[in-house]
Amino acid sequence: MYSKKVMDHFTNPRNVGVIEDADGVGEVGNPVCGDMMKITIRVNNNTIADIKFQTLGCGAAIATSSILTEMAMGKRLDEAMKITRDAVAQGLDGLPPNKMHCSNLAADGLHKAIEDYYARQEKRGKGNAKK
Amino acid sequence: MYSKKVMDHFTNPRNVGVIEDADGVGEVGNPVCGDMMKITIRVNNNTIADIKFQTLGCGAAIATSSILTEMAMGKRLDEAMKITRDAVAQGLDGLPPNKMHCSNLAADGLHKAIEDYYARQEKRGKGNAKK
Amino acid sequence: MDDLIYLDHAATTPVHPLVRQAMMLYHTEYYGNPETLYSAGGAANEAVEDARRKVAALINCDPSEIYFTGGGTEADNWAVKGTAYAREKKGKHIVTSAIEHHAALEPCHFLEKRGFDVTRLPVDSDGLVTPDDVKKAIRKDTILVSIMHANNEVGTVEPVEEIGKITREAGVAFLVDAVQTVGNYPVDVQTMGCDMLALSAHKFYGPKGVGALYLRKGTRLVQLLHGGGQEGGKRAGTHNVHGIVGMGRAAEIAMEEMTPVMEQETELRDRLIEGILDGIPDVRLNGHATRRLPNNVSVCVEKVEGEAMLLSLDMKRICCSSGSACTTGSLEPSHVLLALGIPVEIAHGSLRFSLGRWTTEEQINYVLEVLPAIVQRLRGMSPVK
Amino acid sequence: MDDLIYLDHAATTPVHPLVRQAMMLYHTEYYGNPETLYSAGGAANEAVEDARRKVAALINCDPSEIYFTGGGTEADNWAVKGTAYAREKKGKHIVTSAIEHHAALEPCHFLEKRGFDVTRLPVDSDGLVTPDDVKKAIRKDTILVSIMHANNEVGTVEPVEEIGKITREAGVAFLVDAVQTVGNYPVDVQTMGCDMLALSAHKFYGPKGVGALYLRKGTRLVQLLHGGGQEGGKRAGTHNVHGIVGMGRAAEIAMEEMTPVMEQETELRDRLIEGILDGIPDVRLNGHATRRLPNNVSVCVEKVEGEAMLLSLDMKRICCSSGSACTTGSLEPSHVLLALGIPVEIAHGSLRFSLGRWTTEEQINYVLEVLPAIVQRLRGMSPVK
Ligand SMILES: Cc1ncc(COP(=O)(O)O)c(C=O)c1O
Ligand SMILES: Cc1ncc(COP(=O)(O)O)c(C=O)c1O
Repeated sequence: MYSKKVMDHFTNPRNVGVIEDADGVGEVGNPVCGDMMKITIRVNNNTIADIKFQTLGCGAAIATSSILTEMAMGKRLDEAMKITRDAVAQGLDGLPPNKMHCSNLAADGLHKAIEDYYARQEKRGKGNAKK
Repeated sequence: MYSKKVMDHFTNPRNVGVIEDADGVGEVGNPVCGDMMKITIRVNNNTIADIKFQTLGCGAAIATSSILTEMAMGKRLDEAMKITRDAVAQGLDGLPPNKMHCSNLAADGLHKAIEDYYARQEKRGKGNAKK
Repeated sequence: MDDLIYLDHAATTPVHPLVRQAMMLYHTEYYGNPETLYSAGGAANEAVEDARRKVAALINCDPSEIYFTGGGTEADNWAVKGTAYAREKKGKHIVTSAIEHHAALEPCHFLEKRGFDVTRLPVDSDGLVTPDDVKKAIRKDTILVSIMHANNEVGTVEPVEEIGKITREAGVAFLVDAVQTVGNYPVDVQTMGCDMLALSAHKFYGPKGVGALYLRKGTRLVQLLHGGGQEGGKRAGTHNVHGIVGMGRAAEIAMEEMTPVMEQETELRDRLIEGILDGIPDVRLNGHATRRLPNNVSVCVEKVEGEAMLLSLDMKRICCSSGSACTTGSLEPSHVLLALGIPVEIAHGSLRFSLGRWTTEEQINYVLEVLPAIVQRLRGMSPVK
Repeated sequence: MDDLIYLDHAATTPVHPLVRQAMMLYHTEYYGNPETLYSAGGAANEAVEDARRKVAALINCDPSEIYFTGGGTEADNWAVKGTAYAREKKGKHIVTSAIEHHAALEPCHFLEKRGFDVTRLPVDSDGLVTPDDVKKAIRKDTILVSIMHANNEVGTVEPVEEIGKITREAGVAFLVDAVQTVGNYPVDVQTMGCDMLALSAHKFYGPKGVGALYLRKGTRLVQLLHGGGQEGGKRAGTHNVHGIVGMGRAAEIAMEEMTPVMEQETELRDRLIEGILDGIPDVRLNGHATRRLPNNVSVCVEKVEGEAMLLSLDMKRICCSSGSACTTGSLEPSHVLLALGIPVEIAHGSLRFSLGRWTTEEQINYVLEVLPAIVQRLRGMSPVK
């Protein structure tokens, strides 16, 4: 039912873990809906220098998280914001129709992490302004 | 679906035909209902000395007609009148449930032939009485 | 049964050896449930989808429009009742013909007892439905027209293409019971313009107990079998994997070989018809002379009862069937024969020979050899001369 | 698939080689239609009746009370809808439980939308229906009680005998969905006091696509499949002869070997349960500890998603199943797990191993060897600690 690529990413997920003192953190889902994901990013020069994920979820959720980190790694933030649900699914050579929500989750997690980064920057900026 | 005995009587029906100048004739059924039977009997000393049948009908109708003639042959008329639908079916080692009406027909035909004989006797008796 | 002369293919066909071979592994090797996730189920799932593509190809539709069922009867019941429930708000009127198979007629009867209104169109003496009758019968509250592709008893092929045009114009769902034709005679749901089409594997050398409903994309239908989410949530029940595989293989073989098989059947059919009509007095052909299934020979032999002929033929190792009341234990002969206007007393003497892909000229010659004597013997025993 | 560790027998079983052998001839030799008169059909007919006797013996009823269907789903649908239509003049209330299989629940849902009233009884945390709840739920207008014999997900065996006493006293029809038990666990329709009982061949080493409904003599039921006069006019459709033959043979084998198979399964089941509970932290057993199917091991592994475990097990050639939402693509995990009061987030991590007659100790040991590492790996990837 899953493509080879999905199974590869499920079996050998890339970039599992948490970046300590990350520049941005995105958490999506919750245990009640069965899927939960935490994305942490390190940003350098508006570029994703490092990215890690943790996922509680089905095979597709794990595989989409994994490939998402690959796709985002090294991308400029504005480009990374454009990674869509469909792009993630395509990166895995497709997903079964009833699993499309999982790829949604991964993209959402990344976008949240980037937004978190921007929010922190803004705060820091404001902090600076006050000084 | 049919017993061996039914198939035997269907394949080699006994006493097929018409007795010329019969003492009693019984006709039952009609072509519209699919089964038709004609029984002719010769009576000697209140006993069925000869009996023949003609049947248009299914395998069961032919077999019941045939065995009926065997069962009736040589019987006293009052005994022959007692040949029932069940007796005919039993004589054939049973009939499928939906074929029981066929054995009914055969017994009816015989009874009609005997009644016909009695009716003729009565007529003749009356005729004699008139003389 | 090698010496058997099997001429009852309209009732059921033997399973093609290649079909049997294709099914073999699905009992003991690929037995997984196709709905499961793991790879053992995957093989079964792929096999089901492969079969779906083959069946779809045979009737010229998209694989997603094929729903597997437990046979032709289920497909017919589902289509009739499912349409009724899906559209009852629009209306409760159904148009069908007097010569449909019971599998399509009886669901209408069931609905009739529950407040639906059913028009049963008459047929002409050849067994043809008149398209104009369909047009006239359609009312504002008509929701379904159900007409068979070819009749199973008398073999007449109905003008479903013309009827399809009428139903499309009227916006009424159109069900074609093609159980007799699929795999034996060309079926194209596009030219028919039908919304639903029922088929059954055991009529074209597939296994018994498996069939399908073609359901045109977008056609609304309430489920008949509710439960698990199989068949896109439309037909519940664990897939009959080996049966479906067999049906797929049978469809594939039919695609490849239908034309030569039909040609051969037609030739033998005409030989048998002519031989019977020439060799036995007072016999008439039932159904249309030319618009008929290539494998159907249906006759009425006057002043003989059908079952008695069947039995006699059986003793000669010839299998065929009859619409005589006495074959079913009912009082009336087949509703189809009566709808053609055949008098009851003659309908009792009906015989149907339905040929198949392995029917030979020798077999037909043998039937022509023994049948006249059988008829003669039975007529000789009859009080009706 | 020889190296496969198949632990999903509750979903479907492989066909027993002896069953396969018994069916062999019915595709190509005795292919006749059992409803036909001639002797070729006779062999098929005898085979069907022989199978009917064997199935009847397995559940202790008269052969005339067995009606063959296209599977368990059809049997359930027929029983529920057929009873509703047969008794709707008496009332429109149905009592069932919250943990029935969809094949029995969904027909109730269908009826609900059509004016019937359905009470879904809760179960306790072990999955048991309380007979007293049934008693209290029965009203003047109750026409049907539908309770399964054993639950397919958590394995709990319901007190159907006590419920049968209640329904008899109340004069309400009682349907038992025994699809999981027949052939695997003793079933006696007399002690159950049920009026209908649904079974399915592919759950006890018979073929897919064939099942049966037991219908106690005198129980009124409207047809689900209308058409030809098969099955005493109660279930139309050409008989799935080979499937029915296979089901009969499977019933016969079950009769003979059920006791030792159950004993072996129970032992391995308990070994597996203990091994999992001992070897993996934060795991709970679902269903009743002792009143459970001899082959059912259902657990919830906290903080892991079920499908991810299935996939990982599949890569180790172990087949099992899960009630996780993600196995079906739905949003909610299995209605059964939720009805037992298991929190949603825990229900997502359910796993069901269902053992079979050929399950070995080595296989169980292997599962116990690989499962803890799988759980550990997945937990290691989770943001929830
Ligand atoms: C025209 C027609 N429709 C429906 C059916 C029913 O199909 P099945 O026997 O597969 O249920 C048949 C054959 O029996 C048929 O000939
Ligand atoms: C309890 C129960 N009822 C009904 C069914 C449906 O049976 P089938 O798959 O044969 O239609 C199943 C199995 O799928 C089941 O486990």
